[in-house]
Amino acid sequence: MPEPILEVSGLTKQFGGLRAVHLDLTIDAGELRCLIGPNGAGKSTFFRILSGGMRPDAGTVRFRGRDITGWDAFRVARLGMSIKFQVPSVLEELSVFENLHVAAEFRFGNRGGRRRAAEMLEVIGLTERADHPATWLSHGEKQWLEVGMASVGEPTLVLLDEPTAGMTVEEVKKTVRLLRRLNETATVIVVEHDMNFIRMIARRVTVMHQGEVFAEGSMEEIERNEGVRDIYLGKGAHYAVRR
Amino acid sequence: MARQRPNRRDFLRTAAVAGGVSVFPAVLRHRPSWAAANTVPVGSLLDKTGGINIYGLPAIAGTEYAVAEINAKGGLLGKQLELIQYDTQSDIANFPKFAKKLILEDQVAVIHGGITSASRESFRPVIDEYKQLYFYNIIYEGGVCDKYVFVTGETPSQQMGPLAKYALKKYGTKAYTVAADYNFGHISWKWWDIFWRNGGGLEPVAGAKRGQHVGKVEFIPLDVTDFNATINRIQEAKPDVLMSFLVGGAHINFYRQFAAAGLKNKIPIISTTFGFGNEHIVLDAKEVEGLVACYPYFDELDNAQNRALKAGMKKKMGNPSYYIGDAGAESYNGWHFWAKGVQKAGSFEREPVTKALESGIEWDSPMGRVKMDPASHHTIFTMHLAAVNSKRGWNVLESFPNIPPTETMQLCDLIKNPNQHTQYQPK
Amino acid sequence: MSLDTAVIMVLEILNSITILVLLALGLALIFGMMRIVNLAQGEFFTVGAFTVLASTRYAHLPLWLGMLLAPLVVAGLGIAIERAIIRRLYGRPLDVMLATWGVSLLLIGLITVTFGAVTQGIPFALGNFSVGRYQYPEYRIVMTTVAAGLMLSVYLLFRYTAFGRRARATIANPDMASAAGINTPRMFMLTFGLGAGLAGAAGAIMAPIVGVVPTMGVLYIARAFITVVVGGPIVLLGTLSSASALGLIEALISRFPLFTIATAGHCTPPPCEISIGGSAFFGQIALLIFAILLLRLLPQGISGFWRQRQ
Amino acid sequence: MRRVSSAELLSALVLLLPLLAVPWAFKPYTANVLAVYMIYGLLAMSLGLIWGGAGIMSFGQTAFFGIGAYAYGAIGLNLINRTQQTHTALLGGLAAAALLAAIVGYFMFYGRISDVYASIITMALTLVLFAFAVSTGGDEWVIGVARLGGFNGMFGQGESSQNIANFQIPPVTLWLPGMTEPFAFKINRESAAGYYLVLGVSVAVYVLTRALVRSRLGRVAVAIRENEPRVASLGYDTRFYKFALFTIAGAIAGLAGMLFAAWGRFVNPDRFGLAFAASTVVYVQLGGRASLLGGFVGAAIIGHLTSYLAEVVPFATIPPDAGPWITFLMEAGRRIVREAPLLVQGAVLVGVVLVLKDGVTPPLFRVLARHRRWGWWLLLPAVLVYFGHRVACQQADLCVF
Repeated sequence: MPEPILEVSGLTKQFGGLRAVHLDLTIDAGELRCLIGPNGAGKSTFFRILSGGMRPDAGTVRFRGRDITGWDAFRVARLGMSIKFQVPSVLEELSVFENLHVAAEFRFGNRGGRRRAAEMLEVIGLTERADHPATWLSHGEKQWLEVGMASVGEPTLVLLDEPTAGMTVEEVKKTVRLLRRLNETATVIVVEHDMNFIRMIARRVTVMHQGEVFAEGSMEEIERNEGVRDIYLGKGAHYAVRR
Repeated sequence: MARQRPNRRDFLRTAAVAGGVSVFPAVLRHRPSWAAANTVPVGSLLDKTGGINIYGLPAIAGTEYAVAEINAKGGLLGKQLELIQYDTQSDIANFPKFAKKLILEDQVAVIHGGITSASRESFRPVIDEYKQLYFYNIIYEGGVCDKYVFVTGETPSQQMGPLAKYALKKYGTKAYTVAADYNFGHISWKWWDIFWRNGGGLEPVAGAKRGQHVGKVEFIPLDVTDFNATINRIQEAKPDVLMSFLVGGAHINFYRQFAAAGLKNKIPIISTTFGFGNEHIVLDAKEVEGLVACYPYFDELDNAQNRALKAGMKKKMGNPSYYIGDAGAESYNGWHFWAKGVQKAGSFEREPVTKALESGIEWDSPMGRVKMDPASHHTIFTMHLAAVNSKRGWNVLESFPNIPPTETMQLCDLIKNPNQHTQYQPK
Repeated sequence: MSLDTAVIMVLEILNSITILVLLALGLALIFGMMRIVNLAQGEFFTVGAFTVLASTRYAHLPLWLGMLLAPLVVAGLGIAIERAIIRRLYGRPLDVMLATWGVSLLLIGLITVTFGAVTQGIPFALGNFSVGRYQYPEYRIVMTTVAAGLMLSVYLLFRYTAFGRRARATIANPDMASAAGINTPRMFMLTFGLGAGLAGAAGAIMAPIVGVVPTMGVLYIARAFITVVVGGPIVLLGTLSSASALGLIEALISRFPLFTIATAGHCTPPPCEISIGGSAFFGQIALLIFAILLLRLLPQGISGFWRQRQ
Repeated sequence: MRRVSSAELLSALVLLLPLLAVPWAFKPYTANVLAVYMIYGLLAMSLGLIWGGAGIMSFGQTAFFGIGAYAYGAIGLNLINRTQQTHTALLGGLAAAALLAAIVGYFMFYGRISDVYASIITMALTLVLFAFAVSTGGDEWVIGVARLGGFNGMFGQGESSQNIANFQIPPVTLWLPGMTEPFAFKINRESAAGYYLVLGVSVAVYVLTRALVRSRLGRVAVAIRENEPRVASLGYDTRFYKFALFTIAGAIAGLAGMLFAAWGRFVNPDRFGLAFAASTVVYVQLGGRASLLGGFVGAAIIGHLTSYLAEVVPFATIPPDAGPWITFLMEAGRRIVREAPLLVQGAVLVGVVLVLKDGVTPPLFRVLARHRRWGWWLLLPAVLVYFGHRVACQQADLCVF
């Protein structure tokens, strides 16, 4: 019986009169969970609260058995949670290698960090671009670099916000391989719009709507769910079609 | 100093510890360049730019005029003066820097200049270190007693004696004091306290009324521009007379705000600094008319030397209403004092010139008769008490010949004790 | 404290507040709307004062005309600077700060080249009135009235005119506003001009009581910034509340000594002690320290704190 | 570990050899002035470290410079006659500057005050200190025998001596075991020890700071400059890194301040003033904040320029018979030159922001790196010949030209 690694209960965030997030959620260790929902469903806000970038108005977040509600981002990260932001936020002026080095150095020190960074370069396939400033990378390459940065510190939980946005089909396939590999050692939560991608990776899917958990289940169950189709798939079908 | 080095090991340790070479051979030659040439370099350090240039520009004009005049009359000892000026930009850090440049690089025969006491004190150590002849040509708080320094500006007792006597006779015994918050203001206040309580002298003056202070003396930083609270405190204290040691551009506002509060005709002002920065020209006559000050020089003085100076300066500046002012006249006098010393000594070297000046040089300047006091290196003036008139000028009320800088003279004797490089303050 | 002293005290506080409001209003507008720090604001103030000086002394215009002219001249200058320099730097707040600082130094230099570094005065005619033992200049009351008038006009401008509506839309969301057809670069330019004009007006009004000198802006700029930063994001409310709080502190500490510390110097007359409070210097220090403490407690400023509470 | 590249070695030689030769090659005034440029350069480098390094623009770096100078002066004046050394004063000055920086840094970064707010707070800090220092002219402002002296600057009080030099802030005086006479900070006809001390400290601090920038602290700081939330999400307590870097920069500024106090043997409130704060920013901006050397380059260029302008300000008078247009033009030209230091600083600030974002040092260095062969074969020999000749001429009268 797997342990729950993340328990969210009664988590609430209001913006003015609008309730952006109001949910309960449990993630088990080792899961690869997909979080979907239409625009404005509160997924990114939820991530920002989890990772310590934003304080909730009410509710608690427990991670690895500890109450981390309202913690600073760096403390959450030290406990083993890492995040890839929705907008690529690599360190533009630093080289690709330095980006990974900074990310790894925290856990493994200078020497160890160098070794891990070099290994990660292989994994994300950017070895040849190691000395280029991150700002020279293509959009897809930046996404991989970010996934690399999020996972090089050997976290126990990785949050990925739209890791395939703007990628070609080939690139998406490579990302799937990356995620599978990442999931061998860490629990992963992915927010995505791309249904093909989700079908490729997902075991369990949670649908968010207006800040709340609307449905939860396997991909087949979700696709069969009438309500989900109404709020999301119907409207979001063009995503699937377009790709 | 290329001292005998104890041994090689010691030297290496010293050098290593000190992070460099700590001894430096005295190979650099020191030979005044004017020993052979036809010109003699002389130096001047004045603020041509920045906030202090209201005093610097008149002093520069006086300096240039005096040097040109000396050169036009054939120079000194057959040599023309080569005036080297650096603009100290109202930044005190520039004074020691350019003083070093004048001494080490230009090897000047004399340095004139310095305006604020702060600037003078910043480079007086340089003067002393290199034993350089130096003239300080401006009103200041008194007490400098330095073998290498000559002062041609007036000091507190020269101004405060006449002012205190006049105010006690004319206005009353209760005084309130406002002063600029730096050493000039603080030391002036100390002297003023003595002069005022003694009725116009360093010792109690027989038969004179004794002054007293009301309220607490107020020291005002140089950048303060709003005097509302100060003016209200003055009103609370109800003095018979207000003594002002205010200095600089920002403080000019005091007089205007004082007049705006309707106090000009209620509380008369006396000052040792007003007019010196041409305050009476900046302000409107109706704001300060009747204010009384005491200086050795006013453009209004009527004598042959002053008429010549005024005509010459107006021509040089290309301005028929040019106002020379105390600062300009004292710079002019400073250069002429030095020239007379050089002529008497027959040399540009410091020691003979100092000796010549210590013989008590005396001459008729545009200010009237002035004399160098041998023991204190300060100047004995004819002082003039004057009130601001309605035409942005002065009416001379009374003149006092032969006024000595008593406070400095009583403490400083550079003939008897030549190794002094200090500044005395009232006890 | 007798009644007349109390009245004078209140007038002194009012005077401190007035000066802070005059200094900060234009700056707050620019900072609040454009999120840029304009370090040349002090020189806009100076140019305003010099406009009055030039128009009365050299062009022999009446004083009131010079004072009306000043905001227009400075607004024009502000617009020119916005177009020439600041426009190229939007999105780079630190660079705007540096560039405007450079503009500030250039303006000081150019004014000095034109008018000289000498302090000049603008005489004025108004009289004074008596409060018990005291006499107080009427002009300071005029200043307070004008400051209140300027605040009210800015309020009306933003509340009731088309310009105000567009400006508020631009503050709220520049992208949305430009999508809705508002010419946002033009709004920024006009706002900058307006903020500059307000500084020019302040300089013109204060010119008669302070000496007019090229470096006069430098004396005030720090206080203006502190007022704006403490005030926070809501322009008028923030400026008024922070000017009131800071002006009160400044006037009170300037007047009343709090306590003394004995030291080992040689003083005339003895004893040697440092009196904390009771001078203009401690008034300014108290203002700055109070501002820093307040910012530590309310990083968003006073009005930001109120906005959060709502 | 990276090896020192050929271009780096070349620039080090081209810079250091002349600097080492200066006291032998020129009159002492040159060494005096260069020492000040290096002191200002150290200050500018400390600003470059936090501005270029972590993106924190501190307007008030001069506050730490001034505090270092004042603390050194106060302790030195009190102890020099008793202990004949200034070791305590040096440690005290450094500690005071670092402590102030630590307090301000803690306050700002742990209070989440950043960007322009941090700039304004540091500016307010230096202005508070300026207002404070200016107002301490009274007799009551005294620490032991050290009078704060207000606008005049710090001096000592006492009855013991008739010589002003004894009331002045003492020069750096080091007396270590094994030395027969103390090391004294002097730059005059007899000794250039002070110059070599400043040079040595500058080089040492530069080397250490360079190592710091390449350490974890430096790397994380740069990362913070690029994207602070991202760095926090990697597990770094960004507040601490900013705090640490700010404190170190404050200590370096304090060190520069102590050297300044020892150089001029005085310190006054102008060191806290807005004008000095402005010129520090101008140094970094002109020299380039991406390079640690930038501060030194900027300080030397601006220092030399203002000094040059102060010296060549045309003191010449306008001939009275000149026509009105000639008079007008001459007068205008004279006034513009007179205000040139201010105009130059303003123009540099605006110009660099708009046109030359990286300052002058990185492009210079790029040129040198690209043409390093020319550097080795032409520039270096030229420098050697020129300075060799200067030394021979100055020391032994062997002047060829």
